[in-house]
Amino acid sequence: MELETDVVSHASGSARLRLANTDILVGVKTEIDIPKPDKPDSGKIEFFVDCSANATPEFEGRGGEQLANSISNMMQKAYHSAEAFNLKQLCIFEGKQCWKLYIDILILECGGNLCDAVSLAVKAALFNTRIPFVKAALMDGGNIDLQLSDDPFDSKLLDVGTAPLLVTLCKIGDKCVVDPSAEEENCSVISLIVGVTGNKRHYYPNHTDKQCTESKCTTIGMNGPGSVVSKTLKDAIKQGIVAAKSLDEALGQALLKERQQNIGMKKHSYGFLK
Amino acid sequence: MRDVFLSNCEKNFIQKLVSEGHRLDGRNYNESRRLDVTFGSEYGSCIVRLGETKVLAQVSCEVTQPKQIRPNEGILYINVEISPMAAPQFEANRQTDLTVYLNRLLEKCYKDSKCIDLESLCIVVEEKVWSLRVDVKVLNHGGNLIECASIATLASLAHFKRPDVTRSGDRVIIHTIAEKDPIPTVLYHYPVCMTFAIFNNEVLLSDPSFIEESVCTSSTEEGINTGGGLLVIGMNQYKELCLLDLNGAALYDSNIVHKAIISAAESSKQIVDLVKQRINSDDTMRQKRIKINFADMITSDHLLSLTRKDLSIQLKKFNVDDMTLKNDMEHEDNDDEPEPSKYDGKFENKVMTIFEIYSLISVVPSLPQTAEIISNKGVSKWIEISSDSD
Amino acid sequence: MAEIYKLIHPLKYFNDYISREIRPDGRKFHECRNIKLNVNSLKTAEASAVVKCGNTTVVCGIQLELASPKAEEPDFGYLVTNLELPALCSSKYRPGPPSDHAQVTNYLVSNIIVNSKCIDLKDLCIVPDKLAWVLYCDMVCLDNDGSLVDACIIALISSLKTLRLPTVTYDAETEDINVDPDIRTPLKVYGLPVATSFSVYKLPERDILITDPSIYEEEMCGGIGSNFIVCSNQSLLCGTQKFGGSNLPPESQEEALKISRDRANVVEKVIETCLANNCEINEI
Amino acid sequence: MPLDYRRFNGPEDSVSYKRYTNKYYKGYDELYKELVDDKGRRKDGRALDEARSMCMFFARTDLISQAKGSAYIELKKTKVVCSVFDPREIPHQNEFSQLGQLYCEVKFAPFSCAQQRRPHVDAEDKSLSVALRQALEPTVCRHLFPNYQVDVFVYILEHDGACLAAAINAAGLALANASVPMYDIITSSSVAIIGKKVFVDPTEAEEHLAMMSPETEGTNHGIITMSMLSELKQVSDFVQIGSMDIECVTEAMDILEKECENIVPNIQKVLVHNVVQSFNQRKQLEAEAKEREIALNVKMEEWKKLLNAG
Amino acid sequence: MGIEEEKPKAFQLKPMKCEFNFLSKSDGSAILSQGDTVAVVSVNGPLDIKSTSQSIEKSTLEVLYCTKGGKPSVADRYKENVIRQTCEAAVLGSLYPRTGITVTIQELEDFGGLLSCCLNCTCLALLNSGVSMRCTYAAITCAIDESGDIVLEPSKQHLDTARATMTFVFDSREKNLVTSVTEGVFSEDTYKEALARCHAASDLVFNFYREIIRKYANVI
Repeated sequence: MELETDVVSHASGSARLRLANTDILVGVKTEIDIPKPDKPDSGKIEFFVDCSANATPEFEGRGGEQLANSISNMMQKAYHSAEAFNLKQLCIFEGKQCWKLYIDILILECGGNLCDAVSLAVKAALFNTRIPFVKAALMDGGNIDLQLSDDPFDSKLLDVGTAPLLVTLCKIGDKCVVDPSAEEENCSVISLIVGVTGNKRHYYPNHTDKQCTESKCTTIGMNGPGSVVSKTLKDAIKQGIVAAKSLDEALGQALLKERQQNIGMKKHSYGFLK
Repeated sequence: MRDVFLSNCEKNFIQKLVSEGHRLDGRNYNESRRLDVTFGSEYGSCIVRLGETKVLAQVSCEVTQPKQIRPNEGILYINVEISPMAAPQFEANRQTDLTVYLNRLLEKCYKDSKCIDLESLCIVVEEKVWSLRVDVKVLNHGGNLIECASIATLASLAHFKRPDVTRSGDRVIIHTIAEKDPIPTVLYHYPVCMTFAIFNNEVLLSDPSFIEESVCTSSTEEGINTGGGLLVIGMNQYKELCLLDLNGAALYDSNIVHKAIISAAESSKQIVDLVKQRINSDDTMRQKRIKINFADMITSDHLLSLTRKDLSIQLKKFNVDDMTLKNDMEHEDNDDEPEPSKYDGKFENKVMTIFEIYSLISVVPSLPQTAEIISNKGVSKWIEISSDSD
Repeated sequence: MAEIYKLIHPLKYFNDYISREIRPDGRKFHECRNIKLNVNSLKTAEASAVVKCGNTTVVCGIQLELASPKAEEPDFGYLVTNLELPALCSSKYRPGPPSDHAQVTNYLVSNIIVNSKCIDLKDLCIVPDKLAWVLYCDMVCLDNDGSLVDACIIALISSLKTLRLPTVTYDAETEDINVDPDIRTPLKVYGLPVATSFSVYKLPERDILITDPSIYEEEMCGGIGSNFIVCSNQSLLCGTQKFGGSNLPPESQEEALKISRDRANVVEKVIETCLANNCEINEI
Repeated sequence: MPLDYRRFNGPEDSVSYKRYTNKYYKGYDELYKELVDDKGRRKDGRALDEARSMCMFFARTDLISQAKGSAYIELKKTKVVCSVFDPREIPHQNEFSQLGQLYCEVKFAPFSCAQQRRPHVDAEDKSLSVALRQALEPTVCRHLFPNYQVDVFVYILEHDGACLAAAINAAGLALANASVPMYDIITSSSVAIIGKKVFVDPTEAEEHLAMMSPETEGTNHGIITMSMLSELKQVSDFVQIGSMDIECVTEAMDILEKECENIVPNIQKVLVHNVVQSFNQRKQLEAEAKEREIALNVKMEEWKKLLNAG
Repeated sequence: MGIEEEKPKAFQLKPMKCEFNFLSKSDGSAILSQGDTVAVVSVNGPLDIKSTSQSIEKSTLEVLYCTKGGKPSVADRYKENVIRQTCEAAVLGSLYPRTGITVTIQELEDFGGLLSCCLNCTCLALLNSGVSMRCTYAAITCAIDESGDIVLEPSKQHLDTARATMTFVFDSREKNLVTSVTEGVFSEDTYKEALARCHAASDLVFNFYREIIRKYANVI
């Protein structure tokens, strides 16, 4: 697995991930919006998946649309809970203004296990997303005039420790396989996708909060024309959580290492599309 | 959009015709078809006719909120529609590449050239501005839509008058035309688009007809490109260039573009003058309370459309005396002999009587027990063609 | 057997019935189907009605919103009626945006309501130029078995009749709006428009007028959407629409007008009985 | 959002009047208190683990005359209609597909929720359609109609929680009514989890709260919907959303499994009733036909006599 | 070229002017003015169409109604439908199975009675295109003013104050009602009277059709 962050200079945060033959680029865009009336203190997050026709010939025309929809749907569900990603950190002014994150996911090459790769790339991109500080807010009648800081470095990072990772388990025969390749996906009639929250410790080394070390399911979904016995389902979920934990730890380490490198020296660029 | 096929025969014919210095409808290379602008009863509605091409344009306005980045400017919106009315190959409610292309060109020509004073359309900064919407509908597609549509857009914008507005405190009152005289739109300059068809990388035809347009952008039967293309030039009455669009496979050398620009400068002036003059006369008519209505357009022009000969090319020196002579005489052209002009109405020249046709045909016995009709052999070689307008 | 005959030779099958003075479902030419009406069964809507005319089923639900009136008509509220013909109501419809047929039927229904003037839009205005009610009346057809417009009008008018508007207080100074949903006043409905559909079937020797046709009958008589629709509102007519199809001789028209008058009375009775029933329940 | 020219549109800035009522915005705790009373009873009087299916389950088939098969399910306030049509060739497809396809569409009526829903297909409609297809695919014998598709349309008239479960149940019934061959009866049920409480067959209010994130960190919350082929003991779809630990998920699964089985007799009853009814109907028709024939014969005899006499 | 002289005693219609072959690219076209109201119609067909919209029994009639400007609306679709259904009753579609006939209507001026002008113009364009027809048809609009009087071919001012407006279409063979579109409230008697008067007036339109066709037929 190869990971690179901050690859798109115009985006607030971005990441590119290569997992075997799967290649994914994620960009995060921020915009100011008005919060929903029933959730005045929360921001908004929205996912867009674009299956480029380059990825596989099947995506040509409108072929990729359904897959793109189901992935963005899955991500939206996984990020729904505050346990997974706290939208309150996107609040600027309660009931009036908040940040809205647009997460654009571009699938450059498709080599199986898209969901997992997307969730990893999104988490990495959110990890280095910078949100400008709001310098001052002027109240003018009912309207608010915001002044944002012009300095791009004068910004805050998001807390994404608990952001969920998706793990796909393909049922082949009686066994479930983690991180299936494209061939393995073809063989299985049913796959299970489990979204599991991450652990803050892996991302923020000096984080002392002991409370939330336990991994939780944020979303579970099934995919494919088959069905399973409930016992297998339970086992698979457990298996998925274990896999997610190790994946989460690895991601955390990689991200931290990269951040240190960035601080230490000028970034060594891999080139955009290697 | 359904495909329109052009036969190789037609293609070759037109190519050959143009290379010999003629056009199918008898025009010169740089001659435009007849241009006519008719206004409707409402302000800002007009039909422009360029030869057989007919385009309807209508300007409407409404009060909207301005765009955030331009809080003190009105909005201009251009919408082109090509319905099956224009030609059978177009389908209802479906955008074709042509529609998008046309829309984009008109936007470039009228929005991006900043010919309209958008600031004068502002009523209340950041709150209320006029939004002008130009609906361009193609009624008949007889070639050179771009020029026709652009003249229609220009004429309708120049003709349009919006209701007057007064502000009292917070409220904005929009007056009807009966209450207060409407206000015309301010145009800084009058740009028009003109199309040139290029044949063989060198010949420049202004105002191409439908068939000329299709031939010049298509390749030959062997798939070899003919070096043809369409060149769109947008220019205002001050001979300032505001749009240049190249299309097709022609290799444009700077000379030909330059030549086109000079020619465009000339005709843009004429077109704008015509539009202005029509608007002026329309204005005086309206002041005299003469009713103006599209119904005035109904004439009996098309009464003979099925019988009239559209083609004005003819066989060169087609003369009964010549025909009865021997074949050898046939192609001894003497070009200095005056051509029958289309104005003197001597149609007899063109029409052979049955008797004459029969005189050209000889029945010959060929193989045993067969007979063959052989029309005069000499005629079947390449027919020289002339254009009766030169 | 009969089913297959109908499938292969639909026109002949129909003709066989008509020439024996009876319709395929056993009705006489002027007989209407049964009507079943139920109001206020949906709790998420402010007012609702379910109507069944034979098999044709239409559900209508009204939702209330507030908005500022149009600048040109500062003392008018909004009545937005929409008819949805989802794919599930007939195999003729496909999922997706409304088809032309749906749009036309939608327009017809809205037009009848507007023409009959049974709702005065001025009643929907709360504070001129500032605040007005928006009535979103959404009709959904669950089963389209002909004479759709008739059923829609019944559903719409009976839900309008049960609608009760909450009280709104508007503070002109602070522009604060306060709504008390517990105190409600019924909406005024003037008159009671009722639509009746007819199909015209041409036999060689005479024209036959078929009242309240089913979808199969509509198809046999000049196609769907060529019904002759008479809409009467308490002895006045508020719409007689016919679009193409077989033409209609004057005698048949007379007949249709008379039938529609009778039917309006029956339908009126149905609605009134149902509403009275509803009131009783409310009181209990 | 661009205006829809195919419908009549209201003003753009209209808002539901409920925004301006006193009770519009409620805190989490307030909502929580409303759900359960002191005795552990829910607002509508049910116990926590009591589904509406036990007492207020109403279902019928053959509702829509134009459809091949149809069903209607009412779980107190949740009302769902479903219709299934004859198989038709898969449109816009070039390749031959060995398995038949299911086309599922779930739509909410504009008036189905407390807030007005715009009549466009939104993300929720889409995700429900996908979930419905996922749930139905394993149970339909798709190899019996290759290259054809069966349309399943679900329309939600009123939404008061557990609408996906209701949609799956209704679709299963409608498919059976349309005599589409199936491996097993499909049933579905859902639970809402708030902290330690598990609400079986939740209402809208319960679902809403379960989706809201509680103030204290680490509390379990969320919704799970599961559909089962009860005879084969197979799970055909499992949808979870929210945040909960693994113990909670497995516990909920056991409850759901039991609940799905509870629904089976209800469905069976409707299906049997359906069969009996159609038998009766046929008998009646046959009897009528006979009657008519006799009458006709009598007439014939009369005519014959007349003819002979004439 | 109006038909003023024909029936001076009953009533007169607004002067009508019509021109065929107005559009060179269409198979049939007509521009018609009735008073100040003008519409232009083009007819193309029978031509090849998508297999999904083909019908084995008859030609598929597609009607497109274009307003002068502004956005499409449900009301336009309604007008389109009125015209399509009326044409369908008149055109012998069963002669051209598996084909399509496209009718495009463009409004040019509206001074009242636009719908009937469009309908009449469509009929003329169909005649011009040479599509086989069962019969021709004529549309007449009338309005019922404040005092309850019937005004045939109302002007824009009449329409603004009218209590109701009605448009009727009659066929040329049996002179029966083909299409009826009404707006507003009216009593049954008024309806019958209006119908009768429009019925009488439709003869004038049919006469006009004949005159136009004669004129063009002479040339061809």
